[in-house]
Amino acid sequence: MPSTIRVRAVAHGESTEVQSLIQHPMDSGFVKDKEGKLIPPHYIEVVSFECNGKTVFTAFWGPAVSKDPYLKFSFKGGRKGDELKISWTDNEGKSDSIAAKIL
Amino acid sequence: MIGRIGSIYRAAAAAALLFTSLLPAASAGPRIDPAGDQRAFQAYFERAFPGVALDDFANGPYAVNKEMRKQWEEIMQFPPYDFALDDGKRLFEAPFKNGKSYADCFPDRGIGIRQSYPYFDLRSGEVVTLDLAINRCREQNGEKPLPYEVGDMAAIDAYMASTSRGKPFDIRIPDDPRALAAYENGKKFFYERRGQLNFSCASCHVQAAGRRMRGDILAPALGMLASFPIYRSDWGSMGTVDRRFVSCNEQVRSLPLKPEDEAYRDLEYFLSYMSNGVAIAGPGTRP
Amino acid sequence: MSRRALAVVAAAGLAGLSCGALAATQSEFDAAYAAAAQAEAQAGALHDQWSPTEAALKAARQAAEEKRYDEASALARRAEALAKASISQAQAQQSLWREAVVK
Amino acid sequence: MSRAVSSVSGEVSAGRRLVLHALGLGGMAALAVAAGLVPPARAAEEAPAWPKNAFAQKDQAHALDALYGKTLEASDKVSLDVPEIAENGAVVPVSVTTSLPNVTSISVLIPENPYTLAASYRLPEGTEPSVSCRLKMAKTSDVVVVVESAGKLYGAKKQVKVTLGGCGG
Repeated sequence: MPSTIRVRAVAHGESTEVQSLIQHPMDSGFVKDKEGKLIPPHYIEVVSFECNGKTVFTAFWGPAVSKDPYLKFSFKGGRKGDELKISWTDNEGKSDSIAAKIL
Repeated sequence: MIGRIGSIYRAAAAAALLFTSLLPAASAGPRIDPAGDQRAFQAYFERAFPGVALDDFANGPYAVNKEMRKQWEEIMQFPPYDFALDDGKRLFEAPFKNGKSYADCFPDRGIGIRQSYPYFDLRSGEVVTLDLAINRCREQNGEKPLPYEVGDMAAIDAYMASTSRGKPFDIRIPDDPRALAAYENGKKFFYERRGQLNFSCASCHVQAAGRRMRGDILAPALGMLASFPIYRSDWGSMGTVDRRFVSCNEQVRSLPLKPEDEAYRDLEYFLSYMSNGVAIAGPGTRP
Repeated sequence: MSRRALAVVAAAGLAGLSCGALAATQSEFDAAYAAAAQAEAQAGALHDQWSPTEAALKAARQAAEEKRYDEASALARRAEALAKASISQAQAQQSLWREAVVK
Repeated sequence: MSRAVSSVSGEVSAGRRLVLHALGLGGMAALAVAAGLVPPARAAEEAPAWPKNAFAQKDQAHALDALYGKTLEASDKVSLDVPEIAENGAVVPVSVTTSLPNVTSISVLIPENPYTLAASYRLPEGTEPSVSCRLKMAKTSDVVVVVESAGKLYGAKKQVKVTLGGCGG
């Protein structure tokens, strides 16, 4: 199974820019399916980013975050070749994680 | 039924053409002149959107509206079709049960060939789109055809388009009455008003191109297919050219045809030929 | 859409209203439905079926199955009017489309 | 470019009125913290939990109260970049950045959505006070961003028009 997480982390001098895309329906709970039944809410609640064992960013999301959510931020302290670990958990208790090298 | 009628129309057009070629002086309907049509078509859009480079027309509404372009540039920092692109590469490279693969069915092993589709197959006398060729490849190798509009087909398309980025559309119309008739049939489908709302493809994508229709900016028809398949936010998923044709027909309250219906293939042939010279930019994103 | 087509739609609407006052029978429905289906087939042959026509035919069949023949007959007449309008459109477009071509 | 990065000028004063008005409850809570009646928020190293209560609130005042319990003031040091007209309400790109120091969190609220709080980000020391994401908007609404800097809250807002889609492309 391919990972649900895509990440691009690039070091520019002191700062590392991180962009990620996660494959997730992010169902709001307000949309109906073809039979007219409400699709229950299903969304990522927490995404955390760790570099060298330290949390560098935490996202708390609700159902208003778009399908296949995107995120961009930057942090200081990462170097080329360092490992960035990303993990998410959703409201149904599902989760995924990935480790990526900073470019 | 529709396909058969399309054939009848085309047979008639082919006969008319044959008739005119036998009797050059006779005026048996307007001459079919794809090259002349293409020049006029491209000139129309160049006049309508001065300053938009030919290749940029592949980007549809983003080429002609600054506000939309800025949002698009943000979305393209990490485009939502990335997942489909990876799926498509995996599917394209996976061997069939008989050990062969898609690469064995296509020229240049399927890499960098998107710009040449659809083409007119002189042996079978019909327009062959990339999606039709993908399914024929599957069937020749004992695999079931894929559904046309979404899913794996869109993913394989996405991968094949991505290997062809930057290559200009290079659609050929052979000097054959059947090919010219297919072209003319596609052109007719494009300009004919249909559906309860009485719109043609051209009503929106030629006459009203670049204008706002409800929340959307209507894409110019020139270059429109160069960025397919597309991830549409409105769909929340990928879609092929067929999906777009079907949804366009539905929107004007016309009963859509079946994907890969002869009329849709002819339409794709016409539209792609009109865009010759526009570089492939697929997969793309749209609102 | 041609004026003639619009007139057909309007006339059929009126017919639907006036006939609604009398209780329709199954044979009346069958005749109305056959006429509508025939017109729709002709529209199909001209490459120009309308989705509202299909919807009206489907609703007519449903109403007839439930023995609501007044409603079923009115729906069939509506479908026939729509199909005839689409035929008029398609016939007019056989030559009109050339006027729209970019030159 | 037909849109400007916010958040100076008249728009801010309107934003301030709205936000301050909406924050009656938050103000009380902030006073309680200031008076030492309530312990200060989480320790720095503790992994924060998903703020369930804040995400369940249907109006801005209650969401902010549940999330921060502090008053908000408008600031021209908070920049919010959103489209004037969303190409599709399902995917509205939102970028926030600020020149304020010691930023510990950035939150985005959409008052016209069924639940106001859309996203809340926690920024440890060393993380730059800037974030981009894509959010859903049910209809035309303000987008309100809140930046927590040195324990205080600063905000900016901007309206995004959401029209019916599904026709073009």
